[in-house]
Order: sequence, then C-alpha cells, then structure tokens
Amino acid sequence: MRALAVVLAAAWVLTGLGGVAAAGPGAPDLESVARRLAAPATQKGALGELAGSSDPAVERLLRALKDGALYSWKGRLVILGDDGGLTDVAGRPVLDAQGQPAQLESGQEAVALDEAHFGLAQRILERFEVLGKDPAKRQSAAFKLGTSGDPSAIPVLVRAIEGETNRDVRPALEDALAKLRLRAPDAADRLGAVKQLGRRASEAAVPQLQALLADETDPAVRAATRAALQDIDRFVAQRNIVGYLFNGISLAAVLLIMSLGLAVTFGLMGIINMAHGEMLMLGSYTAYVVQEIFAARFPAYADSYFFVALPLAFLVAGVVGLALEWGVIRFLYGRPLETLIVTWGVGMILQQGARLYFGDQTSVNSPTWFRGGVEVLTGLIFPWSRIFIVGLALVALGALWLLLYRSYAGLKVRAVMQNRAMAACLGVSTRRVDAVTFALGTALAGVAGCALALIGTVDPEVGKTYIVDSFMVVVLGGVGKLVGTVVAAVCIGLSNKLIEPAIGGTAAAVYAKVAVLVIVIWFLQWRPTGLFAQRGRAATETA
Amino acid sequence: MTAPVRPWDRELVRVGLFGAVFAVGLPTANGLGFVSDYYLNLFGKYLALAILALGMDLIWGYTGILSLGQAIFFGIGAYSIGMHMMLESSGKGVYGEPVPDFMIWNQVYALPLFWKPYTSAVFAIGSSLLLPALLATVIGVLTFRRRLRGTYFAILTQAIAFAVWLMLNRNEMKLGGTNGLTDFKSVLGFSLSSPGTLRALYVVTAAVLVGALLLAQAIVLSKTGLVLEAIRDNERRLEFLGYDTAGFKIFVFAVSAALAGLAGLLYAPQVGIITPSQVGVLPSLEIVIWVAFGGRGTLWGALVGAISVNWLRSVLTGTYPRLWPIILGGLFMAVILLFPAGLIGLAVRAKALVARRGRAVAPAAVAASGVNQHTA
Amino acid sequence: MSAWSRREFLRGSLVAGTGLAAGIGFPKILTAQGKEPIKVGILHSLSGTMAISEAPIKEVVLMAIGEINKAGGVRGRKVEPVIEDPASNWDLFAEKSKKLLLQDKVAAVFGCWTSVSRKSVLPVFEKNNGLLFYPVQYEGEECSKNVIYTGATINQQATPGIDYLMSAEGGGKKKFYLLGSDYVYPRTTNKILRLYLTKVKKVPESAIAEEYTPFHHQDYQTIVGKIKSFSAAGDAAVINTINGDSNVPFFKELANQGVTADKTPTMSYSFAEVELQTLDVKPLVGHLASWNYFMSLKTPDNLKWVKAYKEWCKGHSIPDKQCVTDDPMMHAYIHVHLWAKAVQKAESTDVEKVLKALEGLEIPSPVGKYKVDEKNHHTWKPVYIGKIREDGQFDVVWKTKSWVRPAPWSEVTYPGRDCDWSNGGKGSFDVVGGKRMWLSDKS
Amino acid sequence: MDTLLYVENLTVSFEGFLALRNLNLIVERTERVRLLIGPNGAGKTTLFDVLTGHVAPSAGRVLFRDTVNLAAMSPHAIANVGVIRKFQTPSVFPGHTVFENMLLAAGRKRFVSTLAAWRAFTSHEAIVATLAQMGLAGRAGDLAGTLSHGEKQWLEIAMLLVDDPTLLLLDEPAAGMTRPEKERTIALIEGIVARSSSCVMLIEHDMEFVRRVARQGHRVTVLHEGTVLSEGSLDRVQADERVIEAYLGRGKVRGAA
Repeated sequence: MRALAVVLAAAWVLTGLGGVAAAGPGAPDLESVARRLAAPATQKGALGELAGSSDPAVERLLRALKDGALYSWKGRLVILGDDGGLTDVAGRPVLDAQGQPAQLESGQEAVALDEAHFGLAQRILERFEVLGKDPAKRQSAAFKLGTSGDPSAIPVLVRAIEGETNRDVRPALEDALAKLRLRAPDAADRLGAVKQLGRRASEAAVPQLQALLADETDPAVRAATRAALQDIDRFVAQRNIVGYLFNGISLAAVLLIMSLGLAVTFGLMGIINMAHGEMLMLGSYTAYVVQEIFAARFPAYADSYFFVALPLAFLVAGVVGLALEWGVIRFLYGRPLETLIVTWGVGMILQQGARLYFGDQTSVNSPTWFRGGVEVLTGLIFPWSRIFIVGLALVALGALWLLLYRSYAGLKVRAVMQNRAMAACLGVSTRRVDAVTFALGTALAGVAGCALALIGTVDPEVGKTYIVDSFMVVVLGGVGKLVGTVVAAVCIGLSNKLIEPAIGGTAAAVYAKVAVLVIVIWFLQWRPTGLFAQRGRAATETA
Repeated sequence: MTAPVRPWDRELVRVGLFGAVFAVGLPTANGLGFVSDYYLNLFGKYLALAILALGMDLIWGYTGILSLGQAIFFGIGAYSIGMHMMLESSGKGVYGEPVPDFMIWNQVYALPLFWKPYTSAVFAIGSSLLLPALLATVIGVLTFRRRLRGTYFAILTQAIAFAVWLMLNRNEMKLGGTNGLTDFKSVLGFSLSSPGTLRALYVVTAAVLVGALLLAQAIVLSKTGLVLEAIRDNERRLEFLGYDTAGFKIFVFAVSAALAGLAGLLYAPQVGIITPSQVGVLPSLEIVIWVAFGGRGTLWGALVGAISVNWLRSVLTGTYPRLWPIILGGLFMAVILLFPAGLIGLAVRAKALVARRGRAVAPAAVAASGVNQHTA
Repeated sequence: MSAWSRREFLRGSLVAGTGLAAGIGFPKILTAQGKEPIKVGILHSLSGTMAISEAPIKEVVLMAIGEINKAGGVRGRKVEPVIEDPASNWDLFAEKSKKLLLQDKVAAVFGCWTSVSRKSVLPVFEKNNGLLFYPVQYEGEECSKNVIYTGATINQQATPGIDYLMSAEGGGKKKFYLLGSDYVYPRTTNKILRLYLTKVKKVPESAIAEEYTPFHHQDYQTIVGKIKSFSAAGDAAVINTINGDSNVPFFKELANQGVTADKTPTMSYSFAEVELQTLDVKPLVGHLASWNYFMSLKTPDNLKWVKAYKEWCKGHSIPDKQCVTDDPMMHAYIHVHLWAKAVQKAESTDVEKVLKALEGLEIPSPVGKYKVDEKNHHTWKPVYIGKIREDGQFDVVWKTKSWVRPAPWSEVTYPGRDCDWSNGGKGSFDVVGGKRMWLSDKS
Repeated sequence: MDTLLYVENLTVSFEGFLALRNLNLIVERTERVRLLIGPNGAGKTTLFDVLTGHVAPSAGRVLFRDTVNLAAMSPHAIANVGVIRKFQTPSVFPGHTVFENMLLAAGRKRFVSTLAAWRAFTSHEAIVATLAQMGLAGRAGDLAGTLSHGEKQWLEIAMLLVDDPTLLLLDEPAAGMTRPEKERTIALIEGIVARSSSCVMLIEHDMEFVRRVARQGHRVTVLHEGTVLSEGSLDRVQADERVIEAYLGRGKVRGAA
C-alpha cells in the first residue's frame, strides 16, 4: 500500500508541476535557467520551471545534465558532445580565445545532478518521449496509466480512445480505462468495468480485481468480480496448456531439424561425426556473414538476407562436408571409433578457427518480420521465429523423405547403405554416393544452424550444445530409421515441455531434462535398439 | 611346444623401467632441483589420469565397449575424497562455519546426512573405489544382460553421464554445484600447502599407477584377457562357444570403474579442486581420445596417450593460447590418419624401420615376436 | 630376444622421454633482478562459454601494460604479460594459476570473471601468497588477503538496482523474478537480495520467484512464459544474473514473446555493452543494467579512453562493431595501473609491500578518481543505472552522487561484519561486545 | 523315448512372417549324421538359430536328450550342454592366432576359471591333436585373419571339436570352397564320425556334397517353407513328388521373375 501511495504522490507532483509550468513564462531564458540548474540550491526550482517546456533545447540541456555532460568552462555552461567538442546550451560550438574548439581539462568534474532530483529530471525527459507519434509508446503509456490507479487520467483516456485508430493501441486504452473505472464511485460504472475485464479475460487486471473484491460492498459488483476472476483463471489455465503444447512442438522441431543431418550421416551411413555440431555452427556463421554483407552493402534489403543465408548455409556446410569426406572420412569407413577421434579433432579446429576469425561477439538478428510473434490468445504469443523453425523442420523432413524414398538418387543411396558390394556390382559409384550422402547430412546441419541462429547464440561453441541431444534423438528413434528420428524428436520435445511446468521450483528446466534422460535410459533397457529397430538377421549381425 | 605370447617377465621389465622413471627418477630429479615442484605436481595429475585411461583401455581398447560414463566413476572417486578433505578442513573456510563454505551460500547450515560418513577417511577411500565398481555392476547387469551393445551402450552411458552432470551442476545436490569442491586444506592430516605432502602424493600416485598397471597386465595376460579381446572382435561366436559374455563384460566394466575411481581419489588432493566439468560426457570422450591417441588396445598406449595429451594441453594453452585447439585437433587427426594404432603404432613403425636397416637381425626379430612359435 | 629388448627400450624411452622433456625442459629459475622484465599473469578464458565476456578483458589488460611500458615500465623495468587460457574450465583455472605463481613466478595476476573461477584459484593464491586483481562485480562474503577486488560489491551494484526498480521513476515494481546461472554469484546475490527485499523493503515472500539455469543453457521458452504470467499485471521486474552466452537466447526469447521493458523491465548484473553487441538491440531497448561504468559516460577521460581502445582494436584486427568498452574492462584496465602505481610506491614487487602500498591508493579512471579502501581490499566507486539504447549503448537514468563504500559483507546478511587487512588486521571480523572477533581465529 | 533331439510343433515368427511353422523333427541318439536340405528360405538356418538359443520360438518344444529344454536357454548355456554350432560364413577371431582361437574354444568357460588361467598354458594336448586332425598344425602361430577361406572353415570346425560336443551343428561347411577343399571337408566329416562320438547335423545346398556324405545311409530331412516336407534316406527323399515340386516350383517362380 505504501508503494501505491508513493505512485499516487508522484502522479500528483507531476500534474501539479505541469500546471505550474503552464502558468509560467512561455520560454524561460535558457542560459539563466541553466545557471540555476547548475547551482545545487536552485536546482529543484529550475527543474520545475522546465517541466512544462517542449523546447528541444531544453531536452538537450536536461539530458546533458543527467548524463554528466554539462560542464562549467570559463564561467560558462557548456555541453560536451559525443565527439568531444563543446557547445553552449543553445547548441553553438564554443571556441577558445584562439578561435580553436575549446577543450576541457582532464579530470574536471561535471555539473552534478542531485540524487534526489534525478527521478524528477528523468520524468520530465520522459514527457518529451510521450510527445512522439510511436504507437508502441502510446500503448505502453496506456498500460502505465491503467496500473497507476490515478482516476484523474480517465478523461485523458476517454479522449485518447476517441481519436485512436490503431487496432493494437485501442484495446490497451480501453483496458486501462476499465481498470481505472474499477474505482469509480458509481457502482454501475464499476460493474461495467468488471464485466468488460472479465470478458476480455484480462490477466493484467487480476491484482486490481482482487483488491476490489477485498473492499467492494455492492453485492452485484462482488458477484461479477468473482465471476470475472474465475473466467480469467479458466482462460489462463486453458491458454497455458496451449502454450505448453506449442513449446513442446517447437522444441521437437528444434530437435528434429538438428537431428535430420545426423540421421543421414550417423543413421544411414553409420559415421560417428563428432564435428556435426560444427557443421551446424558453419550454418550459423553463414547466416551471420550474409547478414553483415547485406547490412554493409544492401541496407535496403537487409531483411531479405535470411533467404540468401538459408540456401547458402546448405551449400557451405555441404561443401565443407564434401571436403571432410574426401579429405578424411573416406579413409575411415568401417572404423567408427577412429572417425570419432578424427572428427573430434576437426571439430576443435573448426571451433577455434571460427573463434579466431569471428571473435565471440557475433549475433544473428532475426529479420524484422520474424521479430515478435502472433498473439493466438490474449497474452500468448507464438513467436514467428519458432513457427518458422517448425515449418522449416517439416519442409526439410519432407524434402529428405522425398529424396530418399521417392527419387532415383535416393534409391541408389539406400542401395549402397544396405549392400555396398551389391550396389557396386549394379554399377552404382559407391564412392560418389558416399560423398554426396555425407555432404547431404552436413548440409542439413548447416540449414539447422542457420535456423537456430534465430533463437539461440551464434558462437564457436554452439555445436556442442546440440550434439549430445542430436545423437540421443537418432539413437532413441532407431538408427537408420527416418520415421524413428521424427517420433523420437516429438516424444522428447513434448515430454520435456510438459514435464517442465509440472516440476516447478528453481530448476525446472534441468529436472525436466534429467527426467527425459531417465525415460530414455529406461526405454533403451526395455527396447535396446530404439523405437523403430531394424529387423532380421542383418540387424542382429551388426548390432 | 614352447609357451606362446608375451610372458610375464617381459612385461615386468617394462613396468619396472616405467616405475623407475616415474616413481623414482622424477622425484629424485625434483629433490636435486632439476624438476620444479610445480611440474612434479602436474605430473602427479597426469599419472592419476593415466590410471583413468588404463580403465578405459580395458573396457574399450580390449573389450570394445565404448563407455561414456567413465568420468562419472572418476567423479565419484574424486568427490568422495573431496568430501572427506572438505570435512577435514571444516571451520577453516571464509565463513568460519562448521560446514563447507559452499553450503553457506546455499543456506545449508547443518551437514547433510549423506556427508556424515565421509568424516571417516576409510569410508571415503572405500567409497571412491567400491561405489564406482558397484554402480558399474548395476549398470552392467541391467544393460549387458539385456544385450544392449555397441552404439546403444555408448549412448546409454552418455545419457547417464549427461544426467549426472546436469544434476551435479545443481547446487541443490549439496555437492557444490558448478563450483564443485575446492579449498582443501589437508589430506589425511597432512597439510596440502606443504610441498612435502604434494611430493608424497606424487610418489603414491606413481606407485599406485604401477600397481594398477600390473593388475591390468594380469587381467590382459590371463585367459580372461583373451576372452575380452574376443568379445571385441566377435562376441556372438564367443557366446556360441559357451561363454557367458555378459559376466565378463560386467567384470571388466566394474574393474575399469574402480580404476577410474582410484584415479579420482588421487586426482582431487593433487589438483585441489574437483568440479562437474570433469564429470560428464565431454570429459568421458576425452578419455577415449587419450587412449586412441596413445594406441588403443595396448596398456602402454593408454598410458602414453593420457600423459602426452594432457601434457601437450598444459604446454600449448600457455605457449599458444589462441592456437592450441587447432594444434591439438590437428595432431589428433594426423596421428589417427597416419598411424591408426596411435603413438604406440608410431613407435612400432619406427622400430620396424630400424629393424629394416639392420636386416641381419631381422629373422631373429620375427622369430622372437612370439606369434609363430607354438607349432607342435 | 635382442629384438624384444630393443622394443622395450624404445617404448620405455618414449615414455621416459615425454617425462624428462617435460620435467627438465621447463624449469626456468627466474632471477627477477636488474633490468629483467617483471612478469604478470593474465588469466582469462579465451575459449569456452565465458570467452564472450573475458576475451575483451585480456585486450584492455594488454593495452594497459603497453601504456605502462611505453611510459618506461615500472621502476625502470618492462612489464611482461604471461597469457594463459583456462578455457572456461574451473579446474584449469586452478592449474593455470599454479603455473603462473610457481613456474612463471609472476608478480601479480589479472584474471577471472565468474566467481566460480575466483573460488577455484583462491586457495592457490592464498597457499602461495600470490596477488590477484579481480575486475568483476561479485557477491561479496569474501575478503581474501591475496585479492584486490576492483569490481562492485552487492551494495555497489545489486541493491541500488532494486532501489531504483522500486522507486517511482523505476516503475514502482512490487514483484521480482530472480533469474540466474546456477553458481556462486547468482545464488549468493539472490540470497542477499531476497533478505534485502523481505527485511528492508518489506516485499512479501510470495512476490519473489527464483530460478537458476546451467551455464550455456539455451532454451528459455518455458521460463519466459513463466515470467510473463508472473508479470502480467505490470508490477514485476526481472533481476537477471545470467552469465555469459545464455543471455543471448534469454533476451531473444523475451523479445519474441513480447516481454517489453516498459512493462517488465529486466535489471541485469552480468550483462554489459560487450554482451549487448551479440544481440539484436531494438527489442531490448529500455531494459536496465546496474554498473559502475558505462561506455556512454561523457567524461573527457572516458572519451579519451574509449578512443584509445578503438585505436587498439584497429591495431589488433578487432572489428569496430565488437570494439566496445564495459564495466569489467574498465576495472581490468585501471587495476593494471593500480598495481603499477603500487609497485612504484612500494619500490618492490613483493606482495606484502604492494598490498601495503595499495591501501587507500587513489588512481584516475575513466569515471573519475578510484580509490582502494584503506582496509578491505575493495574499491570505492560510483553506481550508475543505465537503460539500453537503440545503438547498443546504455542511457544513464540514475546515478549515485558520490563514491559508495565497498561492503564485502552485506548489512542484511551479516550485520556488523566487516573486513580489515591494514595494520595487522586478519581479514573478516565480527564485532562482539565492541571487540573485533576475527573469523580466522574462530576455528 | 531316447532321442538326442526332439522338436515338436516348432513355430517361429518374424513380425508375422512364419519362418518355421509347426516343425516336427526327431534325431535319435544312435544317429551320427543328419543332413538338412531345402530351398532358400526353407527355415534351415532359423532352425539352427532356435537350437542354439539365438531365436526364441513363438510356439513349440525343443528337447535335447529328452530333458534339456533348449528353447528356454541362452546361447552360452546351450553351448555348455554340448550343442555347438558353426556359422554359415566362417566365424573365427581374426585378430587372434589360430592357437589362441583354439584356446578360447577349449577348456572351461566360466569367468573365474579364465581369470586363473594364463593365456599360454591350457589344454595343449587336446588343441594340438585337434589342429593336427584338421590339418592346421602348421598354422598355429598365424593370425586367424590371414587364413584362407577354407582354412577358416576348418579352424571353426576344429574349435567346435576340441571340447567333444554332443551335437555339432554345421551350417554349410563347404560353402565357397574349391573342389579339393570340399573333398577334404568331406574327409574331415567322415573322420569326425569315425573318431568321436558327436552327432553332426549338417545344412548343405551342394547336392554333390550331400550325396557324398549321405552315402553311408544317413538320414536326410527336407525342409520347405518352414516345415518338414520329407524325411528318409537320400534316395527316398529324392524320389518324393513333393520334394521335386518344391524345388521345381521355385524354379518356375524364378523363371517368371
């Protein structure tokens, strides 16, 4: 309650100051105001005078004061610019006696802003921001007014609603108005507000509604409030389930997309490629490089970089995979453990190479239209980037399936993987099929890396994060079975995201993961060759 | 009919030579001032890790079972002695409280129940050896009896290692979380800040390594060793010959786990810290790398691999802080691609080269190599 | 048999050779006398999960050493850095610090970021009487004789952040979601903050949530979902003590799920300009951080320093975009100069003498004069709270008027406990009946 | 009842595909050789798989010496009661020497006994004798992987023989052999019959080989589509209409494909 009182007092101070400023002189003499600002004794008064101003120069002066860029120089007040140059309060450059740009002495202290007035200055500065035309700012201002509990804002909100055309801002304004009307003296007004908030299942209004329930005397309003709270609770519970399912599916998609490549190289070909994570990393860095090139060369098309990056990541990782196969892997077929060590070495080299070349501070920014998401239910946003990854995983899966099971090339691949000697007899170049299949696997990893850069880090270690999970998915699904990989990814993803909220506590994410691992361990006991095991004599010979 | 294959005495000569260099030579050099205390201590760490590699070589090199859980067993050993050392120095921490410091920042003010037995040194040492063996036996009974093998066993142990690592990182486990156990003051009453204690620890480690080596040799040179290698090469044939291979696998898994625990036991007091970063999938994989680098399936390969890789890493991270992963990774690739049998393979080739030069003795060498002598 | 023995010999000598090469090839008896350079150690992760934060620190330390050498070195001797990469591996931190102290015999070590790494090397420094300069804000509850802590203590960063969030201009927040990496710093900080919130600020327990994720954690989907429901009413803030690269997926998820700063601000204690460069800044505008330095501070000395660092970047092929300065870098930079000044004053590199010289030592810094406390090995400093700006810099929205005294032991958790190393002090002590009771004497 | 092997209504199903259906087979204790023939996919190898515990039957009984229920036992236990098998493709330990291969096959298989036994000093006499019998005496020190295909087959048989098994299952011992090698294999089998008390069950496709082995009047069982089609002397089964049709019928299908 004390905090609320503080807020109310602050609001009162603000409106009060506004009033004073409106009555005061139109444009105070800047230099003299600045002088008074600089003196501790008159600082507060000067701030009050500036409160009502909309002069950009005042904003500049206040900002300089707050940033500690306001200095006293030869008896004058000057502002230190970003470039190190000095200007006076009106923005004119300050020259010294020789006509050269003036310099401050090293170690000189700036004009101090009293700690007690810092907030006041800050709020005055915020008013300048509110003058902007940005809908997002209007929306957040509406939310703030709604939670302020200050009924004096009601007329403002009413007026704002009348003039508001933006579809996102208008409901926010209405909600804010309803929240303020919860404290209206007229019971009918309160009832209307309660009903509206209940109808809109506004989670944000729960504290206010609860507070209202605590001291409401009108029985109709009480009943309506209780009903509204129940409505909101029910809605939130349902919404959460939808949210968990979506989280599960999107994790499944992440797992699937990072495992698809491995399903080819490890599942089909039996190559334990410890550098698979680094192939993923290559995809991420491709996205980064393309993004940087677009930002530098074609800033107008900066958002389209991702469409170039995605196929390029496929190519880059594919070509590197081809080189890796040609240079290393082909000498090691049938020696999985040697492959493990050599590819481990390759991984180390690629990781450090990336670190040396790119540094650790790289980032991939989503194109602007991937930013944010679609609000499926009030308060539940499906981020575009996640939706995109789900879609991409499906597309990649579909393409891989068509390629492997519905194309002539796929027939050759499967033939070689099942019976190398026989395929060779039939005139299939097993060397080429091996190389291309391996490259396909790494190329898929590249695509995954490019996509995962949207939600995660781009750094040299990114591969390590995913490699253990990927192997788990492929093995749980049953080596060599594409459908197994899909089912395993979905099972792990969903169970993880349904267990996580059920556990709660300070470490739900970790315990959920451990729980999933325990399930996997138990499952492998029960079915030692994965969900979809290969059958028949051949399988047991190799297992 | 002469007795075939590698008799004991030859191995004993080599082990003796090894022991002479590491258990006697290095400490003497240290005493004479040729080798600094720091390097002696560092080598103590490598030798402890070599014991770990020996265990990995038994299970993976000889038996062909890739266990990615070795680091868990190592961790059990190291944490067991670590817990004992924490309790030994309790009250001497920053907070001056009777429980280890990390418990204070986790708001634990009374010693958890499972910590209590570790006040006994005998219990701590016993648990660092027996607990890993026991855990390995349980895992082994569950998996080998179920015919879980090959990649699936590797992935299963990986999942276990991953889960253990995740849990160990939680501070709720009351084992220090990410920070692990550190700030040991003394071991078995000897202050760890005195160089004498560290020297003694080094000698003990070297002696234990020699012992572990002899134990491993005894297993490898018995018929069991033959069976283990046969499991690696053709397990099904062995079963149809009447061997219950699961029993052999459980045995070798338990032995390798106990060796890993032993390594942990010797590692923690010398290094002065044990954290979850030594317990998990990646450190397990690293052990595989050491063994493969040195030469899989020969005990000497495991030793050489563990010591050389760790030594190289220590040196390279200091000499080339930016390039060391590239150098080390390249070395892994080069050795495995050019010498599939690892450093020991390289040594054998070098020897062959020498032998070719000295043609005159070559027939004798072939005859002595022991494989074609036991005709009737 | 001759072949056998030769094979034995070869294998044996291979093993022995490795051993001897390592043993004998390395010991260098360092006679640090005359005009020989003074060796100092740099112990920051250049690989692994912490490289993102620690790699730039190495750069400013080298830059400071370069400046010192250019000005003629320390007492006429050049300063020679010995760089080790502990690779974000805490065990390796311990090993490397041993090497620096025992093998290289460095006069001082500048190093560590995470409290885990500091706790790992601490026993090594105490046993071997080394000198560590630690540049990062931390949780306190420690006051080692062998460490100079130039970063902030809790009262120089964390509690002012809470004060700000609860103030009118900070949004008058009433609920707090404490989210951190699972290790010493976040655990201890949150322990103290929880007490601070409940005891001092009278926030009910039910209005505080606490959660920890492992290092390098990538999946913040569910957690951000929880934060959203926690803060639905707009009266909550997130106190973020996540370290290293996990911040990237966390903030990306925040932005994607529509958690905005003006409704649910995030106050970060381990997230500065350097980490900010790895993110798409626009959705993060308005989130907060509390530090003792921001790159955007407009003092002549800071502008000069930033310019100097930009020059350094050019000379060391660091892309301009990544060439930013932040709080720990500033501390790392000044503590090199601090050490040099102390050595100059002590006329020796002896740890005891340098420590003595450091007591109360003042030094100019990009944010004004810095001072080492006369007693407790920490530094006095101003506190700033900044809001993320669109250009990846922080806009200062609040600052303390003067230097804040460092308090390694927080008033809320250990009232009356303090630390004194001056004049025969023995570190941390409690005051019992008006008399000092040294913690080290308790056991 | 005094049978060596008693198989009743044996059925094996691989995901719905019936590899064996209601198979009945009796081998008397007096029998020394039993030949199993039949077209590909008849279930011959699957029958061996069941007998050695490699495949669990979905239905039916398998009794060894009237009392031992093989269907419930694990492979190694079956081997230890004296039922031992040679695989279709030679299955030896290529990384071990011939002598070491024999060492593995000889002696007690219990874990503890192997731990106590050194590689070098077990069952020498038996090993040396068996190797001599198989004509491999000169190769004892060579790696098994360096042997020729035929030699590997013989080594595998030697490994099975060294412990005097009761029932020896040979799956196509002559597959892939040259004519002289086949001759020698026939002689070896005849030698086994002459010198030891083991009963040999033999799968073979090569009719010439079958004819030569069956000359002594050993019984021949014809399997077709998982069940016994015909049984008796070679002449009798060769005259059986159903057998001819089974082989020819397949031929027809093959021709049509």
